[in-house]
Amino acid sequence: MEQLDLGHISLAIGFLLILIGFWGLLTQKNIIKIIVAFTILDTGINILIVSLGYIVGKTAPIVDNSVEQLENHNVVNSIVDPVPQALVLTAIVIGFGVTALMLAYAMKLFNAKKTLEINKFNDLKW
Amino acid sequence: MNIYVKLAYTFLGLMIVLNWGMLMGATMRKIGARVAGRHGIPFKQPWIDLFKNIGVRTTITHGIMYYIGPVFRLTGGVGLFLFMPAVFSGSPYGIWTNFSFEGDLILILYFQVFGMLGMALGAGEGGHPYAAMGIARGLAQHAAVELPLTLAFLSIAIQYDTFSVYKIVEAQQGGFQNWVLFTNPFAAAAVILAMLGALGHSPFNLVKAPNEILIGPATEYEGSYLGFMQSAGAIIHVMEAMLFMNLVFGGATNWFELILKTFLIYFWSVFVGIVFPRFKIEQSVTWFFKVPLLLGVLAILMYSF
Amino acid sequence: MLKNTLIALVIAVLAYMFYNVYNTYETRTSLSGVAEYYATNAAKEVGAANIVTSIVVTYRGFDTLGEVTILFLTASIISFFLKLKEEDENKSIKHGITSELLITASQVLVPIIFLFGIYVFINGHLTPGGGFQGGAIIATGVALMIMANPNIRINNHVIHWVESISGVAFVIVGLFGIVLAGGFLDNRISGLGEFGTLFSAGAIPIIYSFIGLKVGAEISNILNKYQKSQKEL
Amino acid sequence: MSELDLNDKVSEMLAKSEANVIKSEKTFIHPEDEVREVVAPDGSIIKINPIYDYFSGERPQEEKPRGGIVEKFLNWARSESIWVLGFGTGCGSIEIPPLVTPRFDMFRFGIQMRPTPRQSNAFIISGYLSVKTLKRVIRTYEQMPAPKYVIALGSCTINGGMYYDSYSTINRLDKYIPVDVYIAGCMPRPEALIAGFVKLKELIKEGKAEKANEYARNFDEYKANQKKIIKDWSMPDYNW
Amino acid sequence: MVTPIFIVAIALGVGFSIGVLNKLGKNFTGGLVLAAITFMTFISYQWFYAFTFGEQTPTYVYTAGFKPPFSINLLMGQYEAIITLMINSIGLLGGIYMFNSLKERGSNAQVVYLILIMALNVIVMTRDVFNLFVFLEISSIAIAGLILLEKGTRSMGAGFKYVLATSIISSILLIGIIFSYFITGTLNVDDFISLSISTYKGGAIVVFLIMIAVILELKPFPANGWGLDVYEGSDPGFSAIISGASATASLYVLYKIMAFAGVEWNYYISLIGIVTFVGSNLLGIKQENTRRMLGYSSIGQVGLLMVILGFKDILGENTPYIFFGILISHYLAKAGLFWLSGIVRAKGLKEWAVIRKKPFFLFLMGTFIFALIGFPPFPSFFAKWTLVMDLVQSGNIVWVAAILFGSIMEAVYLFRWFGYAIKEENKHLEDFKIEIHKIIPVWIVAIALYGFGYFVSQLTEVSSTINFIPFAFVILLFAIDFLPIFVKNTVAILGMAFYFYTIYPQLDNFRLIFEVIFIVGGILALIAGYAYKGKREGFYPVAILMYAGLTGIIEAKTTLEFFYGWELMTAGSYFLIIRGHRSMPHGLSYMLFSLGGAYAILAAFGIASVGQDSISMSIINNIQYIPTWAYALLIVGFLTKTASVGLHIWLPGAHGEAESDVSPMVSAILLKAGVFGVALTLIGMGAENNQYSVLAYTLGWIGAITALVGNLMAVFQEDAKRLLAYSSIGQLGYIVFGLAMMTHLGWLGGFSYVINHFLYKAILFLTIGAVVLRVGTHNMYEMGGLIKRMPLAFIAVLIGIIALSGVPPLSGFTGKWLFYNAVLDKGWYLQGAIMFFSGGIAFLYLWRLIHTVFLGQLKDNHRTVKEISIWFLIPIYTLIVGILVYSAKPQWILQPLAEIIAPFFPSNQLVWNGGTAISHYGNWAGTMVMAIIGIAFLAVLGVQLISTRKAHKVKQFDITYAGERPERPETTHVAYNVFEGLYKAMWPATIPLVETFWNKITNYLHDTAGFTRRIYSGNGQAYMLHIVFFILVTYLVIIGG
Repeated sequence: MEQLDLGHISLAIGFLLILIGFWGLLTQKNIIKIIVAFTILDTGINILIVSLGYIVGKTAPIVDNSVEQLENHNVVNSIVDPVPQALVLTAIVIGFGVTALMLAYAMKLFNAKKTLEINKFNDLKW
Repeated sequence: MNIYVKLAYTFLGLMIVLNWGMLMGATMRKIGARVAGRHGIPFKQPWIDLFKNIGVRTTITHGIMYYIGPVFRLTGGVGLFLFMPAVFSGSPYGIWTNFSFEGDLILILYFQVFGMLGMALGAGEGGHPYAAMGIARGLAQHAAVELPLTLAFLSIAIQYDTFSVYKIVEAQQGGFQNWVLFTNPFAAAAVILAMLGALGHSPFNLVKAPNEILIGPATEYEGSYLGFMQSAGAIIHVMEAMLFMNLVFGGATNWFELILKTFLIYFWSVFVGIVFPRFKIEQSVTWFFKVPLLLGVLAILMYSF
Repeated sequence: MLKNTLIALVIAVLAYMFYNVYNTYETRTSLSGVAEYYATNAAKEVGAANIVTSIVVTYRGFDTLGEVTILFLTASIISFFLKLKEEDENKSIKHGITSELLITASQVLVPIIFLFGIYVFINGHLTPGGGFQGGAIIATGVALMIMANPNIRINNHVIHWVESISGVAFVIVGLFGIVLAGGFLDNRISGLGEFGTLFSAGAIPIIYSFIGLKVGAEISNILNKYQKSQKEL
Repeated sequence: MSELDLNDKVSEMLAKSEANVIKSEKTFIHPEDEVREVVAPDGSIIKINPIYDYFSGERPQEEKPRGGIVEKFLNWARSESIWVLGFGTGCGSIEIPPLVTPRFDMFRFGIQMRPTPRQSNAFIISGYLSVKTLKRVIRTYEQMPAPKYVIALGSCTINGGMYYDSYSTINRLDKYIPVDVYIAGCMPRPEALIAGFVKLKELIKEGKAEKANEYARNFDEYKANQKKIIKDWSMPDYNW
Repeated sequence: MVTPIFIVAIALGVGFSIGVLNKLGKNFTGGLVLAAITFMTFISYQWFYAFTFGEQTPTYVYTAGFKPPFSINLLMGQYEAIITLMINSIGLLGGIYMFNSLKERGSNAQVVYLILIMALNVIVMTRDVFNLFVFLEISSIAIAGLILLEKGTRSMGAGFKYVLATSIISSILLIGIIFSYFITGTLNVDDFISLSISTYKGGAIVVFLIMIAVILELKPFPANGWGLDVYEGSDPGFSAIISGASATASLYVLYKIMAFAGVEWNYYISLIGIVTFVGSNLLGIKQENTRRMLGYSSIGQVGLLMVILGFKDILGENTPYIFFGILISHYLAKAGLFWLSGIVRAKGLKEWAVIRKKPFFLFLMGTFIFALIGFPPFPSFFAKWTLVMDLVQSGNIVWVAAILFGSIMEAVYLFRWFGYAIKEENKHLEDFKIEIHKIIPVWIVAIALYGFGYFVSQLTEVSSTINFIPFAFVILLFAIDFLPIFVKNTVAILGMAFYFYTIYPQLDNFRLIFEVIFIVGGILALIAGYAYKGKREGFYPVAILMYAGLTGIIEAKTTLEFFYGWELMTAGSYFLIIRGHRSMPHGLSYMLFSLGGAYAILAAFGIASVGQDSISMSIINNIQYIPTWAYALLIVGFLTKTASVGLHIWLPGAHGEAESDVSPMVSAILLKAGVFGVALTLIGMGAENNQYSVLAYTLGWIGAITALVGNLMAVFQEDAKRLLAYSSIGQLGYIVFGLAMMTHLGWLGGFSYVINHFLYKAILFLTIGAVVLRVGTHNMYEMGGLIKRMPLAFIAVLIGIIALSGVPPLSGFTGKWLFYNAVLDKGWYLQGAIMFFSGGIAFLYLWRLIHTVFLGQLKDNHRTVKEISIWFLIPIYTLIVGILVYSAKPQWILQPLAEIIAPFFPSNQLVWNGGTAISHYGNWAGTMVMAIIGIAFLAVLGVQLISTRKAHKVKQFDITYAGERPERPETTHVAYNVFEGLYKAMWPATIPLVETFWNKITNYLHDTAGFTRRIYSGNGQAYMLHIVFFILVTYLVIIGG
């Protein structure tokens, strides 16, 4: 880790969040907490995605004044990678969908057994 | 040889065997009586009994199988004689070799069962429980006896490289030192012990077991049937002895030798019988699985390696 | 205890694995691969100032269709999952009055929020933002409405109509791409317009508007369902 | 099944069986001799009448001696080969075993013991005969093949002896089965028994021991006598 | 050509618009959804058609009008066409099936279903990994939603676990994808391939992340608890979709990913696949819940398909054939079974007995199960055959062993289930309702299975040689199953006779012997069928199926044909056996042993084909690669059919409990198939070849011990048919022993036994079977005295037992005589003595058989039974004539036999002099012996007739009874535990060691399964832990520390 730049830092944070998410998924008994853990995990991944698109000292990939103000007016040399930004949008939406679904499940599960302990929902096993 | 002459000789031989069998039976009973200090039956008693039985006026039948059971039995005895070379005369087609050239030891061993099976079926149709019990015991014991006996016979067959009884007898000619008794002692020992079971005297007489299951398979038989069975018994006793004589004791070159040897063989079983009480079936079966079986296996192993 | 140790172990190994992944990262100094192409050509091929938007809506428009579908799916699943029986719907619990502040604020803010959302998705090809962001902003307005007045009955029909029409329109615009331009979801069905203006980038503003409406409707729908089924408790 | 059901069932079954029994005050019928209904494998119900179905019950026929030299020879053989059924009916049976000892040795007379009536031709009724035993004796006697001989041993078989007024013994044996030889005494010694055998042999040789035919000839009379005294008959008229 | 993008457009267009159109009613929306799926199916079908029958080349579809990698593109190639066609058709059928349950949940559910199918299509077609991720998520979410079609907490729990599990998996996938973009700068699969991504720095770990996520989607063992819960918890119609469509799509994704993952992954994929296949099938045996069991089976099958994918480089051009063969069978059959489970609505396996109330459903169920296990004529049979052949040829024998073991485990639970359905009590169960829209899909997949079976068999040159005529005849009989028994029987007999007539000239003499036994024996046994009343539904197709198999193995020119016939025969005989009253457990063990044997044979054929150009039957004469093992496998395989000791425990029950005319079929006839196989193997080994002497020696001992054990066990049976069954074991021991001697005399003896055993065992089983039909019990002690009622049957049994016991003069003695000569010749003395001893023991049970059944006391309720049916007497007495002829003129049969054997074992050890057989050791004149005995018998009989001419006929209680009289026949008949004394002496020999051994193995497997499946604790968190654990373990193994 000879050069600790923004990319590395955000990447490390992303992984850290992912680990925290995993830890939460594996240890928390409460379904809501599990969902929270999942969102943390999801966020971690999103941070990963964005940080992988980061290029030191470059600007947002919108071709407007901010780009044109750069020295050589070359879009290629002035913006960060736009693809991860597009991907992260999709990832966020998917994460939103899954979270919404999980919450719906949590509601119905709580209605069914009046509990949110995940280990109570083991009707199906073996 | 003309077939009619052959038949005549064979019939004559059969008669000799039948009468010798009855006489031998009487003699054995006489010996038993004398051992007990009695006078015993007259020698003519078996013949008198036979005539009396044939002269019985009322007979019953339980059905066709019951009826032909004794026929099977007697045919079994006669057939054994037919397939056995009786007196050795230097040729397989000799005067007293009967029809032994049509088959060999295996035929004799399997044909032994013919009479037994027929009798068992006949007695079975009689419907008497004791008959069935006797047969069950007899078959079980027979199976147990067969094992050491077969091992010994196989050993003898290996020794002489033949299954032909005639050839085995032939190979034993020229002095008692050539008998299997001396050339193949393990096989001989196995035969001598297993023979006790085959001849069916005490302690191996649980087929008939008088006074326990009446007299076993024959319980329902009377009159002529009984006469047939007596005759068959006489023949079969001689034939069993003759088989052992031929296989182990050098066969016989004349009728006198045959009579002497069969007598001694038969006497051996009577001798044991007088001394020992009756075995139960499981005792009998396990007895054959001990020493006789061991001897038989040794006799085989001698030739296996 | 055993389980906790196991989980600790698992997390440790996971961390080790991620560490190995992390090690593959090298600070980048320039664009590479497709990104370079996009940076070079997006503006003139697609005509959108916002390269991310051109990627989202056109180059990877198929993904976006999938995204919309996911929202739609989630909304559908939740609506049949949390569906109430007719009588339950009528027996809805009356919520108490929420704070005055909230009510007043919602009356003031909701139209502005809606307007802002619409602005965001209409200008998606020019500025940061777009259909999803705009839709999400609109849904925030709905959320505010629900919080301010929990007893509000949002018109399902309107939501469904908006959702359906915008969704179908998105697909149809995509299909126009096959007929009029290079392929499904190609934005060049009409002229690209002048770069950097509102009416530029071909179909992107149209598509993004539909997306924005649809996303807004769907998220509102989901919120509505949550709100309604909450009464069931 | 609850206890109540069980009781119902039992009483129902009892009622059924009572209905089936043919009411008769005079004769007692053994349960195994009652006519019974069984279900055949094909589902039909068949009636079994044990006495009729399981026993032949045919009347005995007289078997006339053929006469001539053959019959003489056979009679000689019969006389030299008397096979006695080993059935001790009364106290006299204790006198039979000594016969096989070296002291008396009946084998030398051609007399042997047989365990089954099928193979015997002589029957020693050894002393008093209770009515119960009589039933067995009759059955056994009838199962022996003809010609067959009966030796009545001791006074009891002649006139009841010391049991002449007993409620449970018979007085005269030959009312029930024909007797060839009586041996008087109470009890006769084995020597007397052997003497009786010798007498029997003489009779056989002379052709006078044809009591089996007499039994067949006077069958109805004998049966009437037997049935008069034996209440629980429960066997066919003639046991083959 | 409609471009595949319309699959997406139509689905989404319809889906989005339904929010408005739902005002028109749920039926309308449901119909619209089905119409959309139909259109999608049509699109994929026309592509499929173009690829298969036209010259179509793979076509890329570019979205947004830009070339990839700058935009997302879809590929429609041949495989994509097939897979999407599969997905869409199952989606269509499933949509029809679930029409009502979807409708009940409303238009939203219908839409979700439509989008699921669409998403699966895109997953298959897309060439962009991120797009793949998006649509995988769509499908996951849709599945998570549709799980809820089944109401109740159980399905909700399952759904939530599914969401949790897939969210972890997709997180891993997403990390992998984003890093793959980072290191390559592209997201396109084709670019990954061309750039060979794994060579980049960190490429290996990126590939690992993508790969492991895709593998996890396939629910690998043991990280698949969530998948099992989904299979069990969701609507059965939907389980079918998961199994048929979702798993298929995921498999294809795996295939796609494998293209850039690098070859080193192939091995690991196979490894994970095989662990999944074996593991989940092993756990399946413990299942009592149908759907969960099917779930285990589905996961197992997917594991097998992963193995195939992993071996695609080794299998080469056969890969698609194998892969699609197994995939299609699994896809159709599993869908069918899931749908059936939805129709029948039975949870526990035993409750499936209710299916019998509608027999046609039973047929469907059988079709699906046999297709799953890989029986002919289904595609999986050919695929499995090719798979094993190719794997063995490439030296992967351990893999073959594992695959076959897993297959047997699968057969265990599937056939147990099937057995319950056929045999379990069903009176108390409520009949199930039929909805027409649910039946149609099941029907269609069943027909498709048969169709594909034929189609697949015609695909390769080898399999197209298979003779389908007998099988067509089976179908014909099935079609006329509604006709009365008389017609069907006549058709069956005529058909067999005609077939025999047509193939008779093609056979050499060696095969002809067996063909005569199979077909002529079969006809005789079928004649007995006239005795039955009614329709006897289902009997004739399965009987002819067995004969079709038997004649198939006789005619076989290639090992494939042989194996095909072998499996047909196994299937047919299984159905025959299972028709008996209490035969369920025995049918199961029969099936399992048969399958085990069949797989051994399969493996051996594979080994035999190594280094050979063809798969002609003659290759087993010259095996080049580990020949001793190959022969050992072949022998073990065939010995399962001959029921040799160690592999015999299925036989007594199976034969004993079978129907009266089935017992002779399976005993006298079917067992000879095993003998035929053993004979072929031994011929292959060759007489002179000393390198196999250990094998032959072992086989000899096996034969001897089998003879002893079989006969000894027969002695202690109380059930007449079981007695005969054990006797069959013993007799087959004789045959195996004779063949194992590998000498002229030994083979002559063995073949003489083959013919004899056919004759007398057919007589005995037919007669005893007919008697059992009359008296209604198998227990010998409940019979007795039947000679009075059935004299003809008695005579038949008498002749049968005399022949069996080997007592002269009947034909059994032929075999015995030859044997002892052979024993002396070969020098196997001890074994010979054992054989003789077991022959002696045979008398015991034979006497017992005839005594306790026909002699002794007639029972009350049998006093009116009739003689056995004339339809049984005809074949019985035909066979008796055979025995008498054979006995009188043994040379008529033995001389031709000697000529047949001469090419293989050419020594003139037996010389015929007229009617006298002369060997080195002795001689035997069959005709003369018979004449002598006959004359002696008649003479003695004459004497007796004269001396007892006046015998009185008496009845059964006229016996001396110690002065008493018998009271009941039951108390007078000596029949129960007759050989008690012998038992006391010999009980150590009757300890069922073999049975205990197999029981121990079974228990061990069950315990293992029972213990292992406890990892599926039902806790969603535990499942997540499994997944993470699986990832990490695989990571440590593959990437390393």
